[in-house]
Amino acid sequence: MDTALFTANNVWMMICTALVFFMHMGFSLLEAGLTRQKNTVNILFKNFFVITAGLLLYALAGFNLMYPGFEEGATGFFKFAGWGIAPPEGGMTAAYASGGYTWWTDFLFQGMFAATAATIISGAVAERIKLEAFFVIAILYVGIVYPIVGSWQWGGGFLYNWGFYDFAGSTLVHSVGGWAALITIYFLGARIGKYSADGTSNPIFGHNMPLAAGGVLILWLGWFGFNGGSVLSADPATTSLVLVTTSLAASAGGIVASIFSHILYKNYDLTMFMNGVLGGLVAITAGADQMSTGEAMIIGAIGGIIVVLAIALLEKLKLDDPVGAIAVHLFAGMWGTLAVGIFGNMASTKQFMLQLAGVGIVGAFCVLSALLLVLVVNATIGLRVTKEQEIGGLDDAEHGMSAYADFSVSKK
Amino acid sequence: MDTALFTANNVWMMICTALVFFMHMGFSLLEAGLTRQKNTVNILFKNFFVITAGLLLYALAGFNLMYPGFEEGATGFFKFAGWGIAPPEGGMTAAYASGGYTWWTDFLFQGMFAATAATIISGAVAERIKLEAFFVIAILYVGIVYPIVGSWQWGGGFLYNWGFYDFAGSTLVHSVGGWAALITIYFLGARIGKYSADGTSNPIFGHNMPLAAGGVLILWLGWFGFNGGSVLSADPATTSLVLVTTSLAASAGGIVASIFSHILYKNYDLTMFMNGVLGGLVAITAGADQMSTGEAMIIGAIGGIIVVLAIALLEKLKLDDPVGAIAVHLFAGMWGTLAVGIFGNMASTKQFMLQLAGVGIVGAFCVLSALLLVLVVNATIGLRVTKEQEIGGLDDAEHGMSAYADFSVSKK
Amino acid sequence: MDTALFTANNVWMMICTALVFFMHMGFSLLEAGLTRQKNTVNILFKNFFVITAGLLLYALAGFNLMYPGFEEGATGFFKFAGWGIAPPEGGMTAAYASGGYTWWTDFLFQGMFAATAATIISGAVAERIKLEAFFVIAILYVGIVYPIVGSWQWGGGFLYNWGFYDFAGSTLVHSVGGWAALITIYFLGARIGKYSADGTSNPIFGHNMPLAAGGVLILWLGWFGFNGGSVLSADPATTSLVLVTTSLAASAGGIVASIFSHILYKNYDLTMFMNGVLGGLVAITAGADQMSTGEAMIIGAIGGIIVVLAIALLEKLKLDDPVGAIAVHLFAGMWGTLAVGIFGNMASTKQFMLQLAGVGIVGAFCVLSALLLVLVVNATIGLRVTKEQEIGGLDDAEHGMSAYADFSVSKK
Amino acid sequence: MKKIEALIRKTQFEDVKNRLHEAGVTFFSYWDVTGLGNENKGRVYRGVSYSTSAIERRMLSIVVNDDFVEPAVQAIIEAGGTGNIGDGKIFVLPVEEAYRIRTGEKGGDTLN
Amino acid sequence: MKKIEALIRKTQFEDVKNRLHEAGVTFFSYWDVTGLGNENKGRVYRGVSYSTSAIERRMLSIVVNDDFVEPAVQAIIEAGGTGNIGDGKIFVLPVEEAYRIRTGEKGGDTLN
Amino acid sequence: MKKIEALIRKTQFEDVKNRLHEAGVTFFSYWDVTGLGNENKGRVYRGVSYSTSAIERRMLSIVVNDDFVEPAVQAIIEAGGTGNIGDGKIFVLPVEEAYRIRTGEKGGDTLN
Ligand SMILES: Nc1ncnc2c1ncn2[C@@H]1O[C@H](COP(=O)(O)OP(=O)(O)O)[C@@H](O)[C@H]1O
Ligand SMILES: Nc1ncnc2c1ncn2[C@@H]1O[C@H](COP(=O)(O)OP(=O)(O)O)[C@@H](O)[C@H]1O
Ligand SMILES: Nc1ncnc2c1ncn2[C@@H]1O[C@H](COP(=O)(O)OP(=O)(O)O)[C@@H](O)[C@H]1O
Repeated sequence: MDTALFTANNVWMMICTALVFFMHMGFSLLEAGLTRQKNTVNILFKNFFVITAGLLLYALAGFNLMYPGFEEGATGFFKFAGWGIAPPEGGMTAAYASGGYTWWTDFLFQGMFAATAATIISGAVAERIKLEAFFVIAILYVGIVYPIVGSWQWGGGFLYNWGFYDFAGSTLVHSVGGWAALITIYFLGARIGKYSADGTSNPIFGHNMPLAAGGVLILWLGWFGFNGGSVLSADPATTSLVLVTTSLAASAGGIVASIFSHILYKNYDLTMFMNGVLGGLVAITAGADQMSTGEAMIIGAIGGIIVVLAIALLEKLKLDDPVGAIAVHLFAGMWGTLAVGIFGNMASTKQFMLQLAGVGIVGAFCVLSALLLVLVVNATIGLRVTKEQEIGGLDDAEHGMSAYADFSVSKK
Repeated sequence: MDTALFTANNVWMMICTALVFFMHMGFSLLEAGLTRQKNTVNILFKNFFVITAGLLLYALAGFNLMYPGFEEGATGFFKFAGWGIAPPEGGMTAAYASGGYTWWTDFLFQGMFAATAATIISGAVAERIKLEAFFVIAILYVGIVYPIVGSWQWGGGFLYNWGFYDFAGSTLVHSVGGWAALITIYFLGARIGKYSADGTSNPIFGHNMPLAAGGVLILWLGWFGFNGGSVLSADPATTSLVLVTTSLAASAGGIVASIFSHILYKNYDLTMFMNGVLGGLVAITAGADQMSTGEAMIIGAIGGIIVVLAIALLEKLKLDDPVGAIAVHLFAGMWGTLAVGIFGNMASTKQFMLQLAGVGIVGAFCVLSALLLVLVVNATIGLRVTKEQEIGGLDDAEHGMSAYADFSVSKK
Repeated sequence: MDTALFTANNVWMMICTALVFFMHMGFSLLEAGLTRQKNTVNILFKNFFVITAGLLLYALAGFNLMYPGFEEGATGFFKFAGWGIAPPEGGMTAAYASGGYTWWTDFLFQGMFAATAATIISGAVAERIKLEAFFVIAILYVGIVYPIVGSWQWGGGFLYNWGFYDFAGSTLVHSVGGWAALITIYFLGARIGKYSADGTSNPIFGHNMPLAAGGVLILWLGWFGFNGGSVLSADPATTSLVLVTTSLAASAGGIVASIFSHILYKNYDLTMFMNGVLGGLVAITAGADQMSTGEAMIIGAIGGIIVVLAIALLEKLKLDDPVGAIAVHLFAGMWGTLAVGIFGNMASTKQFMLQLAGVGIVGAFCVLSALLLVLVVNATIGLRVTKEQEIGGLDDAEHGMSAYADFSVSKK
Repeated sequence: MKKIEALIRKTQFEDVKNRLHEAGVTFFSYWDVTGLGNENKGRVYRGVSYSTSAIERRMLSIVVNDDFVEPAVQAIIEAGGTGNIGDGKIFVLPVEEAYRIRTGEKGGDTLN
Repeated sequence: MKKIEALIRKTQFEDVKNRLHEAGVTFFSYWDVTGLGNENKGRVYRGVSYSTSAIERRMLSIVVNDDFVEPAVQAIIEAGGTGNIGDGKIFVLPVEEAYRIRTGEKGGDTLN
Repeated sequence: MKKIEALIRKTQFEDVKNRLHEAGVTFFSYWDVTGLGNENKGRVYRGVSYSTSAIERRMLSIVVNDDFVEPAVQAIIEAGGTGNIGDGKIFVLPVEEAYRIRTGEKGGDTLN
């Protein structure tokens, strides 16, 4: 391959890497905006931790756990290529990845992905988890569970060999994060005041909608890199198709979720619009390169509806997810993965069963791992802050800071 | 053309598409920041609607209305290539657009542009328009009026054949949005409290300057894609020139507007600085590829002055535009279009007359369309919320939400 | 060189330019977030001034002062290629810069860098400098001092000829800004209330942590362009390595600073985490293309520690830097420059001495220039606002505005 | 001297302020508070329906000489009322002394 | 009629509100204030250690008829106390008159 | 017992607080309010000139035993005055009872 094409491909992949990095800002703002002011510093701190520790861990072990290079047709569940990272022979040449990118780009792109899974947990457990408990869960989950699951498909493992398809990670990234979030909040319990003694739900309002809305728009932008980079080259036809399906699914998800929630609840709820956009994005992620525009819109639209319903379902089950992370990443993620068997170029009953199997196996593994992790943390460090700390706010309890210490509002 | 160049071009165009998408975040923050807190959710909701519905509409009909492919020398005002979108034969090859981009990229880049026109309206009508009325106006204007006007020039229609020049849309995007904004606020009337019974103007303060400032910086960034992508390839000489003229015009517009408004009003008004930057950007948009650096600075500087004066003029005429959208997009847009006949490579009396004709014809068509649209909406749904809703705020009235529900400010 | 490679290179460089531009948003948000609400408009205004005036000045004279083209082996300290900018013969062809970029891209990339130096000053002097005094200092420093220093290395001057190495500007950009910041705050004095009569330090809280945190994440994103673009082409191996070392240094800097400050002060201080990330970024900047991943992490980690210690040191010396700009840009910048002689491909005693010499010479020149500038400004316009203006806030005193004029917080 | 504490709808503030000015009361302080009263709104947030009796109100604190009490109260009632539940309350409290910080003088004369 | 001014911990607000409701006091206004008192916290910010006696509190303003004073005060003491320094204070002030803005009526009947 | 309500410039707050401390008054609550008074500033916003009499102020609420009234008022007048129009006001109101929430005790002893 000629240097020019290799360079153009690598430029695209580096930009996509930057965009996926930027998603961490999107997550930070979204989570901070949808939660209460007294926990804002805590949420930002967790997000800074996730991206920095996530990258370091991925350099230390994650990458070599995820891309260990299973042999052709290998059946193992686990392989480790060694600590640390060092480029292989020829890793900087067009020979490395059919000219799509260099080995360094590969590492960094994948490293930015890894941290995402932890961020999903961060949103769901917000406002009551102990900081140290979160550190441990995030480190082990991102450092071990995520790469192992990833290796089964993207590392050329057994899921890949079976023919499971997950383009950019509806299951491998979003559901993986979503399952851990679900398990953790089950053991963590709801925030004080979320459910009254008589069983009724109470709303707990986010403190800053412009932050949250900005976060969603940044996430959409970041998805250009998340899905666009998953083409693993700058191939004009595929990358541009992927951006189109991604954007149309996001649009359909948002519009449909807002209409659907308006029908159900008779108000134009901005947070449902935002969650719908994210639901559409997560849903299209598994098959972004396989769909026509019409199919992308349908998948996104159903993603939007699923998010609205899942939020209601979790509410009924008294599973308290302050930012809707589980509805968006787990439910829409599963839907998107299955949709690859229903719509698009790969649609077939066989493919659907494969997708179902993939969703099931990954789900089972994640649930078990998360269970183990959460129970151990709960038994040792403890998962949850004290009642006093929670009511007083984590910013005060864990950081001795206030997010808006100098803010005042008397007029003019 | 070789694949590598095609790929590099398409990468650039996809990035520009992403940047134009990002402008919607810029608009959202700018509009939210410059208006009152009680209408924040409403403004964000409208912006989410504009970008999502805009893209879906553009897929449904807009693109085929705008790029219908007029025959060589055709004189029609209107042509429609059919519902939905499906790539033409060879749309993904270098043959499609001289290797500049694929057909999918083309669609998405143009689709991101389309939504912009509606956002311009959104800012001007903020704080008192009925949500449903805005939906209808935005849908019809973006779905029909914008693409028809666009087809006259960028679709190879009669303006193009005459020799009218509008590089990236000072007229075709910004003025088109600006005219509709002007007509709509004329019928909508000023916000309660903006003008006293005795005819004096009162200031109505925006609620969040960092949001607004961040919005402007994001818009500037987005303009790299707006103008840079309008080259329709990554041609090094032209794209890099365009980024330089764009940035210098923005700088000159901002500096000059802030100095000029300091001379007039004796204070360093940040909002004037911000509007000046935007005025410079809008002004250079029509001729960004035709100007020297000196000319770009002059065009931007005059754009900045025009914005300051136009804001004062509209204030005098009691046309209440909360964010200065009309001053920026309509006035600076007209100036920029005319400037192509005065400065740069194309300057000539003939060109000036052509530019004038284009501005006039587009203006007339937009005014008439907007008039029709607004009058029909006014007579049916009604344009404006009730006095009570307006005073209580649209967030409460239309969304039952508050943008900062959990915010509090007691110290430490 | 073939057009395709030239185009791909130039695309990368334009994107990097856009990212460096975006850093100005990062700086704006960071500085605004870490200072008090009553000075928010003022800080945003200064940042708008810096980027707009900075670009115009760079077009007027800076570029030609920085890249005057010293003759092979020339020993001059100063050369000027003339007012204004106009592309040289062949400036738009692959011949100009070995196909890395066009002359226009060159100008704009460098222009975005130039404004950075002034922004560093802006943060340190926040909350008490006179607006006009800042204008003058920023204009002369960015228009003259920064380009002259730059010419010694990047313009092919004597430092370059000696073999001094500063990949992307730990010294040439960050320390240059940092020295001026240091000198200015020395003469400016601390903010009222920062130090009590009995010599104790008092904390002055920032007013908006989400803004500050968002600013840091944007800066990290921007650094992809700052360091990535300093490769001066899209060479896959080097650019991707640079992004990896940059990100790992940022991660290590953040994590280590937060742990270190937790050890010292027993709290998880978000602002230390953020400053640590920035310290890591500044530190790796001088040798981002010369380090292995392990070395990058070490350099970043030490950068994080240095930032925490430098903040404490300045506090002891009663040098009041509201945002930690000097700790980050000057101290971590010097460390990063020296680290090129200690770690990585170039490490050697000789190189270390060269690095030391470079740091020293640049430091001496910057200190002297800043001294001259600050003393003249102090003697003429005066550096500092009145006590009344400072207590009442610069927004009111200099702009007659409030950043959150319409904000209110009663519930629901 | 009396202190008038009026809890009004934020939306009526401009009208009340103007009517007070007409009644000769141009000096007072105000801030925003949350009120629990008879007014009640049904709402839905993210699918959770709830009803809130917590409403945003503006508190006016006006210290006046005795002969201004009646006109001030009337002004507030006239301009502050919409006829709907939740219009708010006015309370009158005794004040024993008033001082003007600028001059240090005290008594009823300081109230303007 | 009396005005009860209670300065409580924000964290006790929900409990106090509920206990007041049980005591028949459902109408009042509140806002957030900063309190200087006995409570004191040691803190570090960017390496600077400091101690603050400025604590965030919620101020409740409750105007009641005389027979409600005792139950309301007891309710607040019971629900607002944690036993730690900094629980806050309750003050009782005389009120001379009360008006309902909606109807213009005055007297103790307006207080509900 | 008396309640002192002082409306001061926010910029004088630190001085007032310190002077009150010297006068032995270390417990009080404060919040920010908007004041309409004699002070008036001319302003321009986006080219619209306007004048505002609405100024940001800080409200101090201090309940003290009778013998502390005089020193407290003097402290505020001394530290709160700049000599310019708009320095603010101090009002003294009667207080009938005070309780300490933590202990439930009442009377003047609770005021410190
Ligand atoms: N007893 C009270 N003490 C303090 N504030 C009160 C009291 N009663 C009412 N308020 C305030 O007045 C507001 C309006 O009262 P509400 O009872 O809702 O309306 P209405 O007076 O029209 O019946 C409440 O939201 C609250 O802020
Ligand atoms: N004399 C006072 N006047 C006004 N507010 C007071 C007074 N004394 C205490 N407060 C308020 O009560 C709060 C709690 O008082 P504090 O003395 O800290 O606790 P405790 O009552 O448990 O000894 C203070 O933060 C302050 O807001
Ligand atoms: N009668 C009043 N009732 C309540 N607050 C008042 C009253 N008079 C003045 N104030 C408050 O005091 C502040 C300063 O008063 P002002 O009349 O401007 O200054 P000065 O006392 O120096 O003449 C006002 O902004 C307002 O907050």
